[in-house]
Amino acid sequence: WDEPLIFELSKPGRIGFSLPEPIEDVEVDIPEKLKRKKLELPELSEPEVVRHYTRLSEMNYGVDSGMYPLGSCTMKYNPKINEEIAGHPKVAFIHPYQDERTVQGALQIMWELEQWLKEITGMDRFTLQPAAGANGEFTGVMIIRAYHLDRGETQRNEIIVPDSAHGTNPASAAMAGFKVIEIPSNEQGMVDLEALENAVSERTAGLMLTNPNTLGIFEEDILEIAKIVHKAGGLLYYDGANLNGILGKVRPGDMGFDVIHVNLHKTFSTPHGGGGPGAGPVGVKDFLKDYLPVPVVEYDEENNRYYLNYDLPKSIGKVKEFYGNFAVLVRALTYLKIMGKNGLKAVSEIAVLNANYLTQKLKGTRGYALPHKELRKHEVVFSAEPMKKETGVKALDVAKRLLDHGLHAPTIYFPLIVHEALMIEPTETVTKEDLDYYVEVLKKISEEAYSNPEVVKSAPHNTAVRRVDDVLAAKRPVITWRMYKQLKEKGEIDI
Amino acid sequence: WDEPLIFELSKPGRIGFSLPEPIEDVEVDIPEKLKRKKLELPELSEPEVVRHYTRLSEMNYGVDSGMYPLGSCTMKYNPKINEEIAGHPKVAFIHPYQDERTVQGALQIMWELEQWLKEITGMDRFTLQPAAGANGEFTGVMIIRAYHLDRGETQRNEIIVPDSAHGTNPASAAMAGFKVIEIPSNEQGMVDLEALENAVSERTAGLMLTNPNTLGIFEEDILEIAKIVHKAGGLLYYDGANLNGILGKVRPGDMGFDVIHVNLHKTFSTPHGGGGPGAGPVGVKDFLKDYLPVPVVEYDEENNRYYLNYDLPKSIGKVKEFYGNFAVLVRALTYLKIMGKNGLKAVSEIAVLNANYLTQKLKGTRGYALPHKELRKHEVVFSAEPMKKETGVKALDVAKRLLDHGLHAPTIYFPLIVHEALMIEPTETVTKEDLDYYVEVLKKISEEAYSNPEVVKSAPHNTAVRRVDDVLAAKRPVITWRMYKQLKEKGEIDI
Amino acid sequence: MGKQYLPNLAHKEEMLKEIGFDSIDELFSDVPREVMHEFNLPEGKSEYEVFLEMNQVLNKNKTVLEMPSFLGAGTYFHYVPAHVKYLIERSEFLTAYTPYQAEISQGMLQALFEYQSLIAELVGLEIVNASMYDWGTALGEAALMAARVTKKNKFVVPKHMSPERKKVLETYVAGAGMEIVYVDWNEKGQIDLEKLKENVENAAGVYIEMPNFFGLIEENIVEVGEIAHDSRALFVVGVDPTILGIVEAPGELGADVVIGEAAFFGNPMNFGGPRAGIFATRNDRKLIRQMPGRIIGMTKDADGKRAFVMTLQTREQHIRRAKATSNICSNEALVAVAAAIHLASLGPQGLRKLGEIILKNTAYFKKRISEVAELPFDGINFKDVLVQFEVPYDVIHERLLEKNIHGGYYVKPHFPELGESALFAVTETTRKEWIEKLIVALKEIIAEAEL
Amino acid sequence: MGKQYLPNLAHKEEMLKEIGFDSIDELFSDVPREVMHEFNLPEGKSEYEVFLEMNQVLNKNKTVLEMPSFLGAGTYFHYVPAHVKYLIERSEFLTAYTPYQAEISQGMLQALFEYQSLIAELVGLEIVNASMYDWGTALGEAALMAARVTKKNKFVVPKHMSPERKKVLETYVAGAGMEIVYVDWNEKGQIDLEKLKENVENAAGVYIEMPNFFGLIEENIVEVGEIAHDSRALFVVGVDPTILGIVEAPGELGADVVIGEAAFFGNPMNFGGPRAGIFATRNDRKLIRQMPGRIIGMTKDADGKRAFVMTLQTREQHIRRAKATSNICSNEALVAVAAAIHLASLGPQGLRKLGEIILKNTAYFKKRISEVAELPFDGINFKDVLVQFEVPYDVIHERLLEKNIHGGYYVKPHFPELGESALFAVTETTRKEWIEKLIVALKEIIAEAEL
Repeated sequence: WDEPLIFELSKPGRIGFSLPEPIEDVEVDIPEKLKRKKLELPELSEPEVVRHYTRLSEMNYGVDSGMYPLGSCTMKYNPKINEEIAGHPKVAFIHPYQDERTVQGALQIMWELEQWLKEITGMDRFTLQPAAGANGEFTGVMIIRAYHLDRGETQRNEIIVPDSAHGTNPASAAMAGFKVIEIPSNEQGMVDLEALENAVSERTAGLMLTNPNTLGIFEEDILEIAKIVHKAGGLLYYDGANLNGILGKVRPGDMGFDVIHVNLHKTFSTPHGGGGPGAGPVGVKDFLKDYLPVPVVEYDEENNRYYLNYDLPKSIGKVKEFYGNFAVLVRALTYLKIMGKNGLKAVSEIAVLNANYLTQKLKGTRGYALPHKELRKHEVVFSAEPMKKETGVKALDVAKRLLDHGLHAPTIYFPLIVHEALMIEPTETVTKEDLDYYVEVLKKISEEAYSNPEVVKSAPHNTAVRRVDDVLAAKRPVITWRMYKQLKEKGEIDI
Repeated sequence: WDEPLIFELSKPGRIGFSLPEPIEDVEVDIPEKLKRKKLELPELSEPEVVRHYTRLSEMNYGVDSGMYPLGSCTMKYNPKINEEIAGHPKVAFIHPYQDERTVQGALQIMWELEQWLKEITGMDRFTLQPAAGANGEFTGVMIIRAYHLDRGETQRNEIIVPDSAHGTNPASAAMAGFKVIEIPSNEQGMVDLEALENAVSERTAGLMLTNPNTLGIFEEDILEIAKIVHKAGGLLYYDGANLNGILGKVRPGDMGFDVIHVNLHKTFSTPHGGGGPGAGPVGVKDFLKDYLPVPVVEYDEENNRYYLNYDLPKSIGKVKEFYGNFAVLVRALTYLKIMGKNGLKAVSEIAVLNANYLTQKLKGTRGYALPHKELRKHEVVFSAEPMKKETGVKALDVAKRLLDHGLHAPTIYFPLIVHEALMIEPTETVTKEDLDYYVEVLKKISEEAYSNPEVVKSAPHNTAVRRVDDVLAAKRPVITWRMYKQLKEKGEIDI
Repeated sequence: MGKQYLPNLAHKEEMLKEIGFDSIDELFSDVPREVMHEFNLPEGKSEYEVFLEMNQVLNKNKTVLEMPSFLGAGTYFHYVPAHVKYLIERSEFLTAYTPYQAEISQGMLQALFEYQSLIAELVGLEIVNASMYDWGTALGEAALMAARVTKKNKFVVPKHMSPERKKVLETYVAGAGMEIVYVDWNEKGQIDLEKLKENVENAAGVYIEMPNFFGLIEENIVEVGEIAHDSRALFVVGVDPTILGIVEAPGELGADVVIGEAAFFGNPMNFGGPRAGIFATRNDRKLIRQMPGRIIGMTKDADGKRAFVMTLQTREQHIRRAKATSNICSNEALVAVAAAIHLASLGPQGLRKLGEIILKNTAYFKKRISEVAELPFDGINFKDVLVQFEVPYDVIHERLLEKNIHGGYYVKPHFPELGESALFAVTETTRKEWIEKLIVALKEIIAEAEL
Repeated sequence: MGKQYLPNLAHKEEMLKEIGFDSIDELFSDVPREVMHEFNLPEGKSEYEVFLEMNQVLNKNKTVLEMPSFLGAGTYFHYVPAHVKYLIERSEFLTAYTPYQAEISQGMLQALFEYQSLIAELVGLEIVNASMYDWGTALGEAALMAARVTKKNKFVVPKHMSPERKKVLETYVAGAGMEIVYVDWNEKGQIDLEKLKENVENAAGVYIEMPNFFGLIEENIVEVGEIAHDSRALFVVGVDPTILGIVEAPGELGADVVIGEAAFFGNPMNFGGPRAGIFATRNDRKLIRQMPGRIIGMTKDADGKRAFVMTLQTREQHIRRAKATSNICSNEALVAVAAAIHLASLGPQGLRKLGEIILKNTAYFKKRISEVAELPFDGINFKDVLVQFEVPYDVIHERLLEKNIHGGYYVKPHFPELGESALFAVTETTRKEWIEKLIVALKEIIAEAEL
């Protein structure tokens, strides 16, 4: 349905707040020139606010609504116990600057989480500070930078990334001041070793790699890759976005990675919240731990006391205020404790089983090609290139048509090396019936594409709004109500 | 959409639970004949359970979804702070038999709530035990019964109720062993004093009255009514379903009522939960307090100690296990503390304003008659009798057509004394825009009834399911999955 | 003062004017002036202030998470998975009313139909209503229904029944003038069949509980049913449904009516409420017609599609008024939905496992507690165990509380013949270290007392 | 071990067979055997056990509800109305991802558009992104953006800035090789305009905060902006948005870019995270093109109906990769939505009142605290107040803690020149009795120390 903007629901005089009175009615004068003049916020009562956002929520699709196989995003079920623990007053009502003795529980949670992550990834020390994956990547490459500078290797100003990498990898490297060197994948969908050999040099600061990579393919040559990079004096960075595919089976640390980030909101079941908050802890091998952001959490076993350690003279500094997205950390630890060793192993096994099940069931369907190796880990990338060539129906159209069946689309047009990519990651929390239905719908769309392509091209048909015009959005940006009103006044807008 | 039954989603082997291991694996043998054999519960994982009930919830309409003007139900907004406080672990995790010293907070809440209710209603003592309005009515009439028996007036076996009364009134009286005497209303929609005079006798145990009554009309002659009943030796019972219409203005106790119940889930904003849990505290005048159910909560001011008092030798006993729907009581007290004196008064003022606003706006619309007095309190009853006569469109059809506009229908066919009744109670938490829209839609339906009655008669058209066949439901009852399977096996059912 | 809940407060004058009234007072002109009241109530507070205040008051409570507790006797600390609360708090469920308008209430109707269906599978009967207030009131209604069905006036129950439930039963049947007959227990702490036979003549119904008040499995439950049926009495079984993964469905054991407490699934203890009474009967028109409470049925919509609706309403008060089968109107719908969600999550494996864990934990507890006290009854216990001490139990209770342990439920005030006894209960939530702590404490206390 | 989350665990063999695999191991045949690892992790536990365990650990925390606390310095105890949390916990919001598929994500898109719009009204600028991680990282991004826009390399900031934020800023600009210049405060605890002028040459941006680190309103903020603009530097204002009901919108005071902390609305403190950084700019194509972060725009659907969509994505990493305006991908969407819901509930009246209450409470606190300590700076304080003691503050802190009071934030380690000072903060949540308790305690402590 149509829900007006909250500004359009405003009625003068309505009150949606309740505030305590001031302690004492002291007179304080703000200088006239600094006094607030206009303040055009909407005026609504609480029932109206509640109804508005309840309705908006009903116009949104979440993991609890149905299958949500966005590749590279690991949209697994978010256990509700995570929310209950994270919503505890003992989480909500603590201030980050409280005396350590009054937040021992919070510090213990952070310390315990670090121990889990260390064993899971094979790294020696973690910072929980990064707020998201990209913030973690930035942290990681800054550590690599600090390491080389510390050793006087100021010439190491290049970071190598494969062409299948997440966009955040080159962006993070660039933000840290590195030059980004892109290397191609081989026909198997893996790092081309020759290209890597050619790319490394005394300027190489490191290689950023996702394994399993964004095609869902495990980089079989990982030990060789590590050898090449290390031999050149570079460090190996692990992008943990796809950790779900190897959880409990094999560890980045054992594959030779020196720095890694993990995404708690992907692998460890904390909810994505429509785009955040996430958390992107960064782990390092022992020789890099002095470069971690401050503070790190320490445990004084003798006195059974947890504390914050700011004394890291070589630290890169801070990448976020305070200690990370604490409430997200609480959720992840809750999940880890429930899953335990066998549970985590089962996660990757079932996630990989589901992805390969879907791959094998869909494979051979007209219009969808399966480039690269067949064996996948947690996700698979099909190409709608044949369909596009033969019928004009693009990956985008397929995605939109899926919405008509109450399903969320896969990630599309990524990784860039697959044309018309459909990147499907079912995760371990979907059912066999879900997978069967997803394949069935994709097959049906293929049939439609070849028999009645228009119905696919004009999809979606059953959603709250029809296909949304993003070209218009970019061409004539309307970013805020304030802009909207200005355009409206000038008669330049008709929505 | 269509959501299968949870049984139909079952897959053998799926697990949706996690349980701790037994403390020790002690062998215990249940006698063979008492051992459980078949157990056909559904098997689902937690994500599936969550998705199923999330979807079901989306197929339901609540106060947060839109206007819900069910007459006599007071569907006001349920503040979310109520839920937060009631969800506190200090509410959830206490056992009713805990030592008083460990539940002082709980007892204080009950005691405080009683103080509020006493002042609001003008009664001298309350029990919070009844689980709902009808449970409260039963409590009240049992107290009336105990009072008369205690005084040796065993012949008082009649309870008088007006013909406009809620069905629960006669049912509760009958359950307590009384004979129910129904008296008619006058043309103003109020108790007919003459009929009352004729009905009272030495057999009269009491009169049960709702004021404002179910027509939304304040019984102007209430003081005279009280006099008549009391003079005959009977007691006056107040059905608090409509307390919202006089809150903070006038008190049942001051009008002459001896026993009353209030509905916390109506007047005091606790949510209705799809039919419950509610709470129906019962208040009495001083001379009846020895008959209250046990225990009552007492406060020992000297020792600042709250305790449960079971020592009421004349008590009617218990009407429910333990002390009432405690978590509901917590919500109501939270609400009362926020509203306070002026807030409660504003509640009835705005509720009455809203009802009269709607009455005046709708009045005169073709097909809807407004029988009885015009001035209403918190609700109004229109009659679709003219519409039915002129077009064949019944109150039921009007109700169903409202659903097509995203609105909840009023209560229909009640009170019984109004034919084709449409009983509308907006409450104080709706907006003027809501009221205007409701009137607009009712007018539109009137137009449709006179121009295209079929569209109304076949409504609803835009809902998840079309008009539901309740005759079939009663004729060939299918009450459980177990029955459904049996019928299915016999081929006697096709749904 | 809650202005945030009153959108039209800002439009009072405008609205009055539109409908031709001068003032709010005019809207109340029908209320006799002489009884108008100036209320003596505190002024309203901000949400924050009330939040603080309620938190402070609630902090005076000590929960079972803060001290090992062995209380049972009709209320048990079970763990409710977080998703249950999460789901029933969705406002479409939480803020809805009774589903009068079926077309926009299919979610609640189906959820309640599923509740009925799940309970039906559990208890082994076809007909289940959408809930009573609790086990106690369900018992009261069952007695009244037995009287209506059999046109007899006596209801036979075990003497070993919760005092709570007894009092509710007695109040419920008082108006109908029914007689409640209490039958003694035997040396095994189970119903005495001989005494039952002596009392069953002319009974409208015979009632038995599984497990019984002492936490014991009534091993002769089938025989009890036979005795009831031999006298043409209805056989009513009250059941703690958490036992039904390991104990046979009462419907399979001869029950005509099964009642019990649904809130043991899906709902926290909440100081005793809200709860939800189970009420189920055989698929027998005579029984269905006399059944109390709301019932949801499956039917079709105008397009022939499956749909759900409240049904068999001609039994109910809003239609039958004084002749209704019960006065119940609001029930415990959301509590029932919570129970259904929990049950659906447990499934057959979970329910079996739950029963086994509790059975084993109870057996372990008996083993340990018998180190320090007597167990007067030999039998199979589930949750509750009757424990007899030599030291007065109120003394023990005090000392336990000082050690931050909450002991059992003192039964002496209700059953003096059992001496210094208390009902101690364990469930799947009881931890080994809690029991350890209790036994150590009891040993100390008893040693002290013996000095 | 979390079996409840793994529906297909029961269908492993069946599924493997269907796709022609023999075993799970075969699916991992591409992983080098030599690095496969036997994990040394605890076994999984039941939800109940973890619930108990986490509760026990969390109970070691002492919250600001359990002791009066005067901590601020960049994180404040504000009260969040209950409906905010209730709404953002709805799973359609909570469990959604970034709204890549606009057609089924209109709810989140509109909510974020409303967030952008509400912030725009607050700060007086047209362009707002859908959130950064927090104020600190927003500052880092603002500095980088200033460098991109002006092609200059120096960023001028006040020395009186939170140590936290300084460190984030320095880390963020290190890779770009930017220089951060710190400008001293004057005797009023506000930025020294003369020293600012001395440093502004060649600056990419000049940054100022409102209120500043000492809790003071920077009275010369307009002049600071003019000095910045005179040097063709971007004028960046960092704002605590809770002040904007009483202090003029930075956009009206000349700001080109406004940053700040959105989580002060709608979100609890959560030990410092999650939060959400405000990022807003003037409606200037040059600025928009260089802006970091996600932006939601209004557009039409195929039927011409209003719809929302992520827009201006060509600035972002997934398209521009190494040349993106920032690497940010996941942001703090739900935190922003919470802030929006809270703001929409406050409205203009609420925001004004909130500002006034805090202003008055702070003034009252200053009056009281000056009974026992020095206030080195004279000015208008909002929340934070710098308080100077004669007794070493760490000693005072210890003694306060013993009395169950949490004092302020010790600034000496970061600003030794300020002596034994601490930042004490109050907000609308501070109760009179807390201040009373603090003053009494401080008097006692100081008296003791003087003995």
